[in-house]
Amino acid sequence: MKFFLRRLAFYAITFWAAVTINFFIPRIMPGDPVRALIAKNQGRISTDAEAALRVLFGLDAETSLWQQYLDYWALLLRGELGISFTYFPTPVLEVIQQALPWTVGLVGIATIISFTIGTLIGTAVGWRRGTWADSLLPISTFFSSVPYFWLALVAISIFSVTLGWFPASGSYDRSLVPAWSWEFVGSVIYYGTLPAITIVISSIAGWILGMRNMMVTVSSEDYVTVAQAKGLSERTVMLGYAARNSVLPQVSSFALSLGFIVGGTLVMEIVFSYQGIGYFLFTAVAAKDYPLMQGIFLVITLAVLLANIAADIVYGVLDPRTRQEG
Amino acid sequence: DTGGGDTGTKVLTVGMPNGPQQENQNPLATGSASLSLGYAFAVYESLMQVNEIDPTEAPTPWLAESVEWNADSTQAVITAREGVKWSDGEDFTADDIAFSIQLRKDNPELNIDFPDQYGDITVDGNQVTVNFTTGQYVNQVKLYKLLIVPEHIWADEDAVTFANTEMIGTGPFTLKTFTPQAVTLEPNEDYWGEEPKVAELRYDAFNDNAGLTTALTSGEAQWGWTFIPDYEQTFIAQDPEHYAQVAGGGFGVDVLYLNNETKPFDNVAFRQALNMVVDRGDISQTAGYGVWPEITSVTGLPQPSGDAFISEAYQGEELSVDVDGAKQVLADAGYTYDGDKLIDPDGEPVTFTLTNPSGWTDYLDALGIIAEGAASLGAEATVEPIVQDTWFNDTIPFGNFQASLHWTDGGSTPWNMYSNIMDGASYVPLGETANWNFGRYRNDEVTQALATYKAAASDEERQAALDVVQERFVEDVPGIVIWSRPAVAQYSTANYTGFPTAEDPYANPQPTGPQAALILSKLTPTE
Amino acid sequence: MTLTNPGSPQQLTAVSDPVLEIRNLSVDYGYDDDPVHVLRQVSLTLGRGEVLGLAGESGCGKSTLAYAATRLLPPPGLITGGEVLFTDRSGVQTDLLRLNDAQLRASRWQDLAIVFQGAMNSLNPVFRVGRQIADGIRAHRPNVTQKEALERSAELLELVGIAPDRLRSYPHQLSGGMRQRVMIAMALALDPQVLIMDEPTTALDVVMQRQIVEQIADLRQRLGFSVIFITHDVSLLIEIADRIAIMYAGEIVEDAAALDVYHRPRHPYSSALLHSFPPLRGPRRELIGIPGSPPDLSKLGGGCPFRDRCAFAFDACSTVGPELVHPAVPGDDPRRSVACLRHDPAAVVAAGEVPAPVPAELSLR
Amino acid sequence: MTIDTSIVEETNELARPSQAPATGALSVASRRSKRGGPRKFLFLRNAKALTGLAILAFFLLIAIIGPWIAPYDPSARSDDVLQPPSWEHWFGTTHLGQDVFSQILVGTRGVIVVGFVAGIVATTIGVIVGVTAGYVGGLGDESLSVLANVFLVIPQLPLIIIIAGQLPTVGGVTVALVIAITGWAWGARVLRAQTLSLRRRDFVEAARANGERTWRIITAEILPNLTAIIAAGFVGTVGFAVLSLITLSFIGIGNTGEWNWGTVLYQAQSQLALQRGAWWWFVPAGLCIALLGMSLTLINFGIDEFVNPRLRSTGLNAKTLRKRGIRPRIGFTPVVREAKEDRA
Amino acid sequence: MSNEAPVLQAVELRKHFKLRGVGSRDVVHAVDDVTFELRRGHVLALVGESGSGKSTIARLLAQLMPATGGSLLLHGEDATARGRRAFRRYVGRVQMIFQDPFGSLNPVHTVRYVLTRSIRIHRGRLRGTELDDALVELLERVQLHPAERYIDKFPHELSGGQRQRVAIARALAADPEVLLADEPISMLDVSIRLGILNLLRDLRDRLQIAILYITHDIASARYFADRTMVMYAGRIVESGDSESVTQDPKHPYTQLLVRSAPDPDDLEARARGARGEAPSLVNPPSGCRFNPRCPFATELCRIEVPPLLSVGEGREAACWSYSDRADRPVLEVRA
Ligand SMILES: Nc1ncnc2c1ncn2[C@@H]1O[C@H](COP(=O)(O)OP(=O)(O)OP(=O)(O)O)[C@@H](O)[C@H]1O
Ligand SMILES: Nc1ncnc2c1ncn2[C@@H]1O[C@H](COP(=O)(O)OP(=O)(O)OP(=O)(O)O)[C@@H](O)[C@H]1O
Ligand SMILES: [Mg+2]
Ligand SMILES: [Mg+2]
Ligand code: NI
Repeated sequence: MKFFLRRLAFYAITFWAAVTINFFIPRIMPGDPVRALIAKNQGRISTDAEAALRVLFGLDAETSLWQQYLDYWALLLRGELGISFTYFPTPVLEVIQQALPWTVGLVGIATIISFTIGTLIGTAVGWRRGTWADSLLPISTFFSSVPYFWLALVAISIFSVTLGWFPASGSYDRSLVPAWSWEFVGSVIYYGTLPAITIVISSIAGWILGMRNMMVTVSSEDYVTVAQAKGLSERTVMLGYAARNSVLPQVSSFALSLGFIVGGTLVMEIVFSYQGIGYFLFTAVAAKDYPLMQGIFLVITLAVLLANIAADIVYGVLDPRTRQEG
Repeated sequence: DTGGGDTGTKVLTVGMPNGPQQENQNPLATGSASLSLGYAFAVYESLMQVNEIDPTEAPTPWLAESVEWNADSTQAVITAREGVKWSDGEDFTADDIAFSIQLRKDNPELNIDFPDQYGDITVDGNQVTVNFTTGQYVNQVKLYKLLIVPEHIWADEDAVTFANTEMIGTGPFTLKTFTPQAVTLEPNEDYWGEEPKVAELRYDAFNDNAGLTTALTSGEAQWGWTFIPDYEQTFIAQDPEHYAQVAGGGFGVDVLYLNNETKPFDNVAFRQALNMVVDRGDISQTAGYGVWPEITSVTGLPQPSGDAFISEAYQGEELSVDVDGAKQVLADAGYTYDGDKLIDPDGEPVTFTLTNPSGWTDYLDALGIIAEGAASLGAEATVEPIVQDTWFNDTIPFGNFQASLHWTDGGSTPWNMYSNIMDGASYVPLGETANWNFGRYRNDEVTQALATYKAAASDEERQAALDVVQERFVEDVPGIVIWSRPAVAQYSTANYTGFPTAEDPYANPQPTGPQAALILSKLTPTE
Repeated sequence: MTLTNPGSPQQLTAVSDPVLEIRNLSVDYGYDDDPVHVLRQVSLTLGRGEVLGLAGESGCGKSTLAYAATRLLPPPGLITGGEVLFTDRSGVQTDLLRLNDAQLRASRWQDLAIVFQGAMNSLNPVFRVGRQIADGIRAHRPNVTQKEALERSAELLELVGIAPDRLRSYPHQLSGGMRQRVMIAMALALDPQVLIMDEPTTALDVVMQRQIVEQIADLRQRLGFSVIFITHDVSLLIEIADRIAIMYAGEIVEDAAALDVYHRPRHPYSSALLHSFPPLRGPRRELIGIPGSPPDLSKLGGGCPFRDRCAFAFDACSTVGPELVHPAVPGDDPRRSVACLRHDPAAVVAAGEVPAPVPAELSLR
Repeated sequence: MTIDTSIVEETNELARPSQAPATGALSVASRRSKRGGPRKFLFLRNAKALTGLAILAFFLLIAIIGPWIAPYDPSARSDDVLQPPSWEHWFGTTHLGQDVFSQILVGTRGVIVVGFVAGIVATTIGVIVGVTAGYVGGLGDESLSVLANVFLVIPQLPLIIIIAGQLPTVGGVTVALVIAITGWAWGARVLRAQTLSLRRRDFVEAARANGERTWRIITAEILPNLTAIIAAGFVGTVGFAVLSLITLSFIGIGNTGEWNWGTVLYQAQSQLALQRGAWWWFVPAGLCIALLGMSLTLINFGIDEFVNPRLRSTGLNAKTLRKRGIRPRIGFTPVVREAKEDRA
Repeated sequence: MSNEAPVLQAVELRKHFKLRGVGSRDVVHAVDDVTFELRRGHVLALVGESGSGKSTIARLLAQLMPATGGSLLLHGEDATARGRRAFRRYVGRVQMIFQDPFGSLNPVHTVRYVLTRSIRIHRGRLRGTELDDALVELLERVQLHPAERYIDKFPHELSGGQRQRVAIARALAADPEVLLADEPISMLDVSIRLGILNLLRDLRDRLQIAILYITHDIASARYFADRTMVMYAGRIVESGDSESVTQDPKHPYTQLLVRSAPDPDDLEARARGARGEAPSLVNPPSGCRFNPRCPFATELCRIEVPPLLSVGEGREAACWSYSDRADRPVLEVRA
């Protein structure tokens, strides 16, 4: 119980810190959403519009930073995140609501696939080290070392443009209207395949490596040798003993890596014209759309925190030692 | 291969590189999906159609039968078209026009075109009288382009935040479905004009130019606008029979602002000399891939839109690269050489930096070519890409630069261009926030002439003022215009034809503007 | 229920029927072309029902011998030669080193179980101990249900004096002594004929060690398995083992009945080892220990590996490698053997060196 | 507190290898010593680490001499516009006729500088925070760990983008600092766990019992034992920084005026190199990054194996093992009866 | 035995460890009310099972951790060091040797570094030959000769015994009056152990150092120590001269301990049927802490903590059976 309270306190602190960082960074740095908007339209919005836009975005009033901070918290506690500049007058929450499922869906699934396959391969490679399987490592490292966007662009150029196997952009066939129909779901899967594959390819190496190293370490634990000495089947020893224990650190790094993953999805969404939260964050940064930027960052942080909580729980289930004190 | 009068069966897809959208179709709020993707212009219409390519052409009446201006352009009388219905069946009236303009007057947030300039707005039968607090000769077109919304829907809404998911308009299309990635429109059955022949219109959102380019080149999108490097190879060559890229007209140009108050550009001779060695053809071809047309007239006016405004004295006078001539100018002004190095009359070597935001590749490439020109004079120019925010907030308004590329407002006359570059009315000292005239050019004659142009009651008076401005522009070189920046669009005629072409430039070819209604009405299906 | 009084020749004969014979076992560490030869042609026989003690200083290869015999050496261990013959109750002999994986797996735990040094590390921390005992049973008796296996596990725990409700405990919830006992219970699950125990009590304090040792003696009495008991603690070995093999630098240097080793050591190393721990009772004697340190196994030349530390070394020791022979002390138990040139004049002569007599310290009666 | 329990296991994991250099290396070292190599260079015997170091050294060299050996000025235009690789232009040219090969050569420095500056700064912060937290314990530890964990949980790339997107000037070093500021936490956490386990080790207690000052215990007793982990953290951060820099450059945040591989890719992408078939403009920079990344990973493999002897490869490569009929496995020691030449 | 004044005295020393966790009021009673003294040229052995608090006592004496209660007297004066200088002065007189010679030497430093540091700390800035001489002298003192062979070696290049000698040399560099040896031989090989014990004995005799020898091997206590003190669960249960404590233990726990130790010379007299485990120190049993395992325990043992009672010349045992209380338990004389 105490353990959970401590964790909870930690999450609360992290949340507060994230909100605060999130609030101050854009404000202590230069940048102006109106000018950014004008820049984006290079000549197509007349400069006369500047004043109007300032009023529109509510940037005409002067309030102290501290007051803004308090207002921001007040807004947050009411569950509001303000109104986006770029998508004025859409509330930030709505933008996020619309974008989040796509990111979570695609990236979540890709990550889980990557984690699962990577962990399985890592298990096999770690178990059979000193064989040909070891040569998988440099190959997978190569793919994890190339920048993701590079991999994705090359993949698009080969599989979409040249071979035409997959669509080059979008998250579903644009002629369809989202609905729970086979057609639409199929289209979502079809459009998501290439992005998912590229994500898996570029992130799998980490899981393979981590798992492989843990397997090697755990395999030399006495209890694995004891399991062999007991004459258990190879499968039982490999999965039940070695992999079962090796996977524990993977679980905690899985949660921590979510931050990375969400960061990575941003690039994916840009490259594949995928509708998702990363792209909106990117747009928001470029457009100095503070409310949107903060809202998204907050949601991402929150998601990572939740994932960490989940990982804590999973870890607790997997490892009886954490439950020690009850 | 133009089809007859039948309605087509295929979807016409417009592509935009603005990313996924939010369901917000407010045609008045910057940032709404309908403005961002442009389908507001297929659903809502403007008062008059203006052909930006030929500003001399009289505007075509659209929702207004006519717009009459008084002599000093402070009052416009708009006559509403009869027999137009909103797509929900209600009649369109002059009240709607007055309401729509009043909305802008009442909500400064939405008043992008005439901030603080509206006077009284009154309705009399089918006529609306709009008064302005200042003369609007150069802004007439802005009034023509205002989108009109139905009073019976909007009266009860907060126009600023109204999401307008139903979209009741007068235009040729009505909203069918909205998804963040794509918006589909279908023809408006009760359209007042000729019923559009496009079976379905779809606006697709792509996350960036690369995505849109891929879509345009593959034919997935058939109409749109994005800067395609080497468009002839990358785009047109993919389907030369149907693919086309056309440029509209207008008066928008990109200009290299020279800081007239600091070295080396405080010396008019050096400004002139640099102007003589800038290879605009190379810039247009290399940095702009020929998308941005070369400026040839010494007056800096883009052609053909500017043809009618070039003063007598400069008719036919063309810019050309003349290194020797430039060196002569410099020599006459007391510049000397130390080896290859140009030394100014004060005895210092001439060096300067060319500044623009990093990431603005075409500008930076152009700066590179300008730097080469400077080098041919013996002046050492370095290109310095900086952060966009800095450029916006610090560099440009305060004049913290020696030379920097910037655009000018388009407008419907050359006034905006010249005013943006050299209007003494916009002059503020270095270190204070300038709104235009970033180069700090000051000449009372020019300031006066520009003011005269705006307020003049006759064309002759205006041309006379313009002559003065042009002369100073040519002689003093307050800035160096590098290319014009017309509205450009790519389209494919595989499914529908009738887009503006180079031969028949009847409208700005882009889908995102009030002209969309006009273009859509002209499209016919192939086969 | 006392320990059998070990060490008398009569008893040795009674257990002479071998259950495990290790012959010329050689083990290298390292797969490259420069391995360490950790065991060099080691032979050892374990009689049925016998407790064989294996002693020697740290790093001399005791564990290596035990694990090699069961093929449980971790990489880069490599068995480069020898045989490990196991004779089951019906007298059938198999060479464990020639079995394929499936056969070996089937034979493990049934014929030969092993208790590792550290009990904490030998139990999988994430499974309940009951499950860990049961899965060994079920791996070999496929038609035993999980429930039956758990019942059997409960029995086993009772056997080693732990309440059966501990089945549901995780290893970290047990004390060190309990874990070690769980390990022993687990090893006994399939009624193995040979139990190898690698320093089963080193981590425990004396009282707990005493309890465990008693337990083992008691169980052996009841179940009749043979034990190879590895420890540094010679005094402990003398107490519980029937026979003791002393190892030094990858070789067995002396192999004799426990009390023979204690009272009548024949190898200078055994003798020194027995004189380097202080007695708890009896006269306080001055102890000298063994000077020097054990040789580096990767740099062994020919000759006797103990020669540098040996008080009785003579010329031949640096050239002739001693083999296990019957000690040159008349009247010794015929089964005992020793690898010392003092006891093997024949080999010395054969190598062209001058033999030396057996000193008085090594010929006690 | 700390993020604990979820890490308890990890801490143990980390604690274990720490013993390795102390005791585990013993057998190895004594074995190896006859070949003359002192323990310090053991790390270099690792083939992976050696390969990685060689590649890294190559890039370092290029970073230093790149601008001098570049055949062209990377920004200079020429008339060979968008040419495929040829003898004049090994990696072809750009839309302005610039030499891609020169751009890559000149751009190496930017990448390396950012990587190393970020690595050094992040490692320094990580060492200070991690070691202090681990050694001091108590409230100081709690707050420092919370700080590190906050930075760990907050998504990094978005944070970098947000910060970098707001900075007034984004030179390479600024980017490096931003990356360092957001990226030190992982190293700090690992170091803290490690310090915690070192702190309980006898030699630290012994130094204390001998009257050593605290700063001396930290710098002379604890830090040297963390070298491998610090090095691993450093190498990891360098890799992360390089990838971040490239990604930032690619999405147009950061200074595109400074040549580095990211700006080369940015240019290539904004000029639609791939669509125009100009693969030579796009591919080399990507491969260089991959190669550099791989070299860093290989070095880290080496460090890992150094720190945790269990990860050390079992000797020869797979092929030779197969030839000898050895299949290294847990629980089934291979039996190889070869000609017993040297036994007798 | 001489009657010199004690060098270092522990008076009612007590150490309770707070359990981890905010707000937890549970403590580990690691050491309770321990009183003893160390004398010049004498060895005091501290024996007891694992976890009984032996190391804690050593650390308390070395002032590596603050005591919860009680006091430390050095030559009869309060020795509690406040501040760095006092601590340095203290460690110059009281030095500690750790159990694990593999762990107590930093693998990254050479012997020279280790010893130089110690000399610098305790003897000031020696330089050049002076320093070299001091180093050689130290190594000779622990019988590592020739010194040159060892001086530049790293710990991993030394055997366990050699390392422990270096650790001892480091302690000797301070010329201490008291040496706290916390299981100095338990991690060493049987054959090396004796060397270290003999070395310590030699130091005791030559330098007249007072030594606290901690071990769980009661036989080595008999061999090496003048006096032996037995601990059980944080308390001293018996003390006396080594020979009598090992040969004629008075406290039931000492008896169990002695009988449990393997002894090939006396195979018959082994303890039988010992059961139970050391008690939890968080909630130690009330009364005599050994009472749950003691076959003779009575109600009295369960309620009142037995004081140390004199049971012979210079001998004490904390067992009620040696009191003259009426309800005292009766120890059966062993067969
Ligand atoms: N992986 C390895 N590589 C090289 N040498 C090894 C390896 N593992 C063990 N050795 C060496 O093999 C020898 C025998 O080790 P082994 O563990 O069998 O000794 P032991 O007698 O059981 O020692 P202890 O009493 O300490 O358990 C030692 O010298 C050791 O250094
Ligand atoms: N830092 C600490 N925090 C909490 N409890 C501790 C701490 N150090 C020791 N203890 C506890 O105090 C008790 C005594 O420990 P100590 O190390 O003194 O025993 P010991 O007699 O030296 O044992 P061993 O023979 O195993 O070395 C043990 O129960 C131990 O768990
Ligand atoms: Mg062993
Ligand atoms: Mg201790
Ligand atoms: Ni050999």
